[in-house]
Amino acid sequence: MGFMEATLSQYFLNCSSGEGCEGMREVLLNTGSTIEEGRLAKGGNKLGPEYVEECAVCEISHVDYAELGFPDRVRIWTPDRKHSVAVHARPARSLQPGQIFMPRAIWSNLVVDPDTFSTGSPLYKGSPVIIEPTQEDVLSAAEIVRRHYSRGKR
Amino acid sequence: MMFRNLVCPVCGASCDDIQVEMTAEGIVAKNACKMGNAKFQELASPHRIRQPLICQGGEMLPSGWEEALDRAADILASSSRPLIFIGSETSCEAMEVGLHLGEYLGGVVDSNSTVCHGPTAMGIQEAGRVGATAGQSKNRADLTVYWGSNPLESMPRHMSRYAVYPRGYWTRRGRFDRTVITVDPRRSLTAENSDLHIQLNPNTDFELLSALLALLHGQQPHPSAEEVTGVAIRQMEEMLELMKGCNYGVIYAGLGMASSYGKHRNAEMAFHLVQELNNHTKFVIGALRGHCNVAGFNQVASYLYGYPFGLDFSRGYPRYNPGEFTAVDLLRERDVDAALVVCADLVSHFPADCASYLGEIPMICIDIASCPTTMLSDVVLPGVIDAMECDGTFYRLDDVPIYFQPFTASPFPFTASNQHTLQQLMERVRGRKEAGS
Amino acid sequence: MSSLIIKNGCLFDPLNGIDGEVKDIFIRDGRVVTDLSGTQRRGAQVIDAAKKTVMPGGVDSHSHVAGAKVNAGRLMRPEDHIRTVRARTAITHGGSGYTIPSVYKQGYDYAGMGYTTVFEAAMPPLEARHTHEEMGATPVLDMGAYMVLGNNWFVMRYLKDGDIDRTAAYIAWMMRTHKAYGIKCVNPAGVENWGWAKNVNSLDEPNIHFDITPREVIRGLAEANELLGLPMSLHLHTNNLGHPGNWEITRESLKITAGLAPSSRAQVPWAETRLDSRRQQTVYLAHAQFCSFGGTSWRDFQSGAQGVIDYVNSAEHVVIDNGAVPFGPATAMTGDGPAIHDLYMLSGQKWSNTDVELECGSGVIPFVYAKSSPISSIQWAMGLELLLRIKDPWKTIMTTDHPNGGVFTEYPQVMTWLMSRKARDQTASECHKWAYDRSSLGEVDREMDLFEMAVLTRANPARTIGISFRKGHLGAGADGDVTIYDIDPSTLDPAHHQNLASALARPYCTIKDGAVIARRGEVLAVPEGRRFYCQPFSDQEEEKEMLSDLKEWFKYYTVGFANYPVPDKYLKRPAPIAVNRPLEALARRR
Amino acid sequence: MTEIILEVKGPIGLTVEAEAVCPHRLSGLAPGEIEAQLVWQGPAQLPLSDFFEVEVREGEGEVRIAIEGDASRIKRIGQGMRSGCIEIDGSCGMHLGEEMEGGSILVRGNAGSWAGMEMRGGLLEIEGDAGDHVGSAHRGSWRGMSGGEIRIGGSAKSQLGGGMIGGKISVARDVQNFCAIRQSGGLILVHGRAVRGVGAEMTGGVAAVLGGIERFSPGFVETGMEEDPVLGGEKRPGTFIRYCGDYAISKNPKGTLFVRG
Repeated sequence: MGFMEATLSQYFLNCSSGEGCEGMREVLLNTGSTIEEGRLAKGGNKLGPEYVEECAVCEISHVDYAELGFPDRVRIWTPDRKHSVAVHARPARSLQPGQIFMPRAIWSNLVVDPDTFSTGSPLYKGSPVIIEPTQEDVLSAAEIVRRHYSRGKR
Repeated sequence: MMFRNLVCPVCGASCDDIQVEMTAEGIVAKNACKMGNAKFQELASPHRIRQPLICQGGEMLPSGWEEALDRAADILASSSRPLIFIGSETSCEAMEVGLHLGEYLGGVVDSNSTVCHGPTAMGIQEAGRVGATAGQSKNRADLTVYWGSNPLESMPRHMSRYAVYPRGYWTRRGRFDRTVITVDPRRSLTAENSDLHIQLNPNTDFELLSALLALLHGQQPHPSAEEVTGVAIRQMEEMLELMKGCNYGVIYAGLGMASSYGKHRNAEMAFHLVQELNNHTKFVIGALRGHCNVAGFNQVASYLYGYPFGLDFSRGYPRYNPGEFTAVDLLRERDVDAALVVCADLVSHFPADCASYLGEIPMICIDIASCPTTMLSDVVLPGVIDAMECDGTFYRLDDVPIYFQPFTASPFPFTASNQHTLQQLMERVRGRKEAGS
Repeated sequence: MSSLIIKNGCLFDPLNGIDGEVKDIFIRDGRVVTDLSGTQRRGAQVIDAAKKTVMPGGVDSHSHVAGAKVNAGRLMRPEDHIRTVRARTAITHGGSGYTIPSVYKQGYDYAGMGYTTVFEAAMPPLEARHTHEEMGATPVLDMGAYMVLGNNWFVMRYLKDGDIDRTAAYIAWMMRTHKAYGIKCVNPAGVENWGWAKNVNSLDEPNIHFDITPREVIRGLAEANELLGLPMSLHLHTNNLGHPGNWEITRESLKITAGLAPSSRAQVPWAETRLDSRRQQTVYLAHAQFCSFGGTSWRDFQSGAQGVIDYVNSAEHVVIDNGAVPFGPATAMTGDGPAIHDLYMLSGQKWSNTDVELECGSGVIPFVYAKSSPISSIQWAMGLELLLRIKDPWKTIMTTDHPNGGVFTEYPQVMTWLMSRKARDQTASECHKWAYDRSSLGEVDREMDLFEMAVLTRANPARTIGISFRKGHLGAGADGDVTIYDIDPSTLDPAHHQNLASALARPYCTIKDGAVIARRGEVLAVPEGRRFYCQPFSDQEEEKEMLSDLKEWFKYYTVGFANYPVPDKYLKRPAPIAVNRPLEALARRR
Repeated sequence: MTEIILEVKGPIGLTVEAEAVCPHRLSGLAPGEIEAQLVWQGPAQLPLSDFFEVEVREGEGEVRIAIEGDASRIKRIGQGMRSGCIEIDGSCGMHLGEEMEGGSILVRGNAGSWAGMEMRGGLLEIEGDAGDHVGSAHRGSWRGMSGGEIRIGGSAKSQLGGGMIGGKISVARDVQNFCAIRQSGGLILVHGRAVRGVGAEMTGGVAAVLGGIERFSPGFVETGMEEDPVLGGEKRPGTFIRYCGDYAISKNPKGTLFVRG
């Protein structure tokens, strides 16, 4: 059972300023479908390289992107630092500072908060996360499964 | 050969005007959008799962149908509390069998609906919902509000078939007869194509809706509402005037409302707002449902057992309590011991703690293409594509049932449909249970 | 080949004029027969019904049990489901729900109570597939559904032009297409206005755009109904439903079909009855209680049943069902969207609504009829007043308009009130005093007998909707559907009303198609129910022209013409009724 | 007093539902009969002794149940409780004291969601933290807790007191979201802070948040200041602002919300 952590409300409420320590920012993660993600998923192409290019992506507001130092890739962390994922970074005009967007796919879901507030539905929209620039490679969906999810089996 | 009036098995629009031509070069699907087209191509795609797979020594190996079914039945029959998760791109007929299987085993049956518009359904349970079939907005609506939804990317034909562009009976000039408002923290493609974009702060839908309702009830909202939502009171008033002043208004709510912080309380407030607007003009609200039959599970589960999703059968009668009997919570809390996943890629679409628990328990999946979930399964049964290879029923985004017919048959000699696969599995599970008791 | 003999029971079979005679009933292969051969007798199952009451299986001619709005109610009311559950058994499924039970529970509950035939009172054409799916999933019961047509664009358009033939052609096609049983007319002309959040309030007020009045719709649909010769008459839910003072518009609405000749041309074999088992009426008024409000506001609210009762007593073309209010939780659900909006304004409860493009609409709202409420108490009195003071039982049917006035599982209680003055007085003493003060119920001494109950719950619902060719009686050829109650008519004392209510609630056994399916409420078998629907045919030329109009206007739908019909596969056990077979299609009237 | 000591045997796999663990259900039973009481684990009904060591100390009068060990995967303890008392040494699972009518429950650790749902009487005390929906109405219902008292020593999550019509809830520390949602009667007292949605859809009753609200519900209107108001029978020192709401749900709401000025 996950109990309220003292800092939790702070994530929800105070992230719009995009504050954080050097090179690392607390932001709100918005996930959603994109037409290309849809096209690839419906076409059964989830294990191919095109899917990685389209979905292992984080869109960042111009302001935050500049302050992060125009990174090629970023690593997104859950607030408790339990899970993280490296994805391609892209600046986007559609976003306000303090918000990031990732297509709904295995990369984004790795860092979505699993608490459902007793609704059954996790925070796919507005999940608090931490973002930092990274040099690490972006993994494919299959590599994510092998590295993160195969502990119990295989 | 040309097939007409086909139903697209992808998003909640459940378009029923698809034309398919099978040519020597391949499949041409007319009227379908990008996503729909991709799915129609799936019929002949190289990554289609064409035979059952069984995990042996850490590797997925091809197996015979009987062997795979036996293994799947063993897993289910020996489990104490299985989770049966039914995706929403399969038929109501398959869902019914899945529910029966869950009831028989005393397990839990859930569907995509939980993680999709589950909170919207919960909002309906708190407030009720004033809605209409999509043709009402097509023929009458002069105001369309996309709230937390981005149909241009998630439901590409929504605007042209139902809500914005069609020339309806009282909306003969199509787009020119309508005002479009988008409420979204992101300046999405849909927002760019709207007359008014209310760019609220993320996770503030509840406050914005409450403020609109307070204004509608003649009270100025608490002054903090402006800062919290990032929307000026003046802009709220402008929006409310548009809503009160239209002849027929419709809100199409997306996951931006249902999935963000506030969840079902957001939906509940939106339903209240629409109810109260009906004292001023005609107003309705509907959800933009992500999959062609995500509404179907809500309907089938409600009429068969009384609840729209997240049904627990451990006591022989259905029980319902999101947060307790819903898939994400059960997996996060490690409260099931086997999983049957039908046409849904849970490993990709659930948070990490849930996905990794699926890697620890025995899992069976039915799917048409390889994906992270098939990679972690113990048994993979090939899926049949509804509306292309078999007939059945979908419930569209507005809960209108659509009967679909195939233009080709199941490519497998061993099963005619996902319904058929589940029936065979059910028989085998029953055989084991009855032999054991 | 199975045979069943029910021996020595006291039979109440009104359509055969049998009032409590001790008689044996023989059923062979699911149908009633006059006798069995020696061999058949030897192989027959025998039920000893000595000192028991035997009636045909119950027939519910108006209930909301299947389809989009019923399910909207289920979906929106988990609080209705949590504490009322039914666990699965080796042969039955589990279920939940009190006022809006899930379909399995619903089927078992009806069967356990002695009912074998139930008709869904409102099926929107566009959502007919949904209604059929739910009926298909309902165990045991033989069912059918009435199609909602009172605000249908095509109907309103043709009727505005005065074109009854084309209206009939459209209806015939629609009934075949959607596998509907009868025609339901809900708040004629008003629900279309609800598309703009408005209503109509008088019989002669034309609605927006279509410019047609409720009077024109009622008259037109009734004429088309008789022109086609449907087994059932027009089923009417009047305008202004649920408004104080609406009894007057109800009376005026009933007058509209006076003078029309009932004509039923169903091509079916008729089981033998002593009385004429064909319907006599040209209008069947739904849930009269909700249409008989007196007063001018909730403050001076009173029963307005007198005006309706007087009219029905004087008229030969009307049958009503009452829509009784047995107190307790209910879920109001109706095709009358604006009526439910009015309830929302009154109660502030959670409220759902669905308008259906080009056709109709519906609303759903939770409701509680409390004994402490003056209005609820008057409604309780009115529901009984209507049945007790309309003299001829063949003009009345007992319902609760499930789940609007109350739940169908309260039928035994309603029957008890009808049969026992003491039971009524007892309840009147527990509820608000307006029940007797503002209705005439307190002055009524009539206590209905078992024969009359059999009229109100079997014979007359079956006759009114034209299913009496096989249901609602036990003449030779009828379906072998029988209810045996643990009631000895010779010792029945209506003053002991609690015993009576429990005997009616849990019959000794329920028999369907000659097989015992329930005993004292426990379900013993779950046969697949039949689906009754009509296949009327109209003039082929008219139909052709109608279809070209239809296709032209189909562009306003969001479902393609090809995907509009209900496919055969939704009916597991279809029982179509041909009306005007194609070769004998109607001659043009003019 | 009869004491029944239930010691949790060890780690529990699938969660257990144990409404049998309730004084009036165990009252008068011999130790063997208590051990044989059935609890649910998934669809299986298993004897209590599969999960607990049972010790009974016979006495007169009311029954006291003491639970020792980690009961955080055990649900429905004290459901429908009428009398007697339950003391839980550690934490417990969901639905603790749901629909309780009388008696008292004390949890020294944390309690899962739905504690005291639709409670009608008695005392429910949680020394640690509580989950969602404490003292609230069932899904879809607008009538939550109607009587009795809930005291939380730590923090509570969301929807605390949803649909509350009577009784009292106090929280020593913080609450998350939608505390006092749809409250129509009774008193909710939060000594710490609340995040959001306090008093949403409130039509009556009193809610007070002494530590401040991070995000105010827009439908509340200031109606005055009060010095040292008496809330829950106790004087609360300081200047408080009184609000009326929720105007989002009604034109004429009667809900009162106190926030320290």
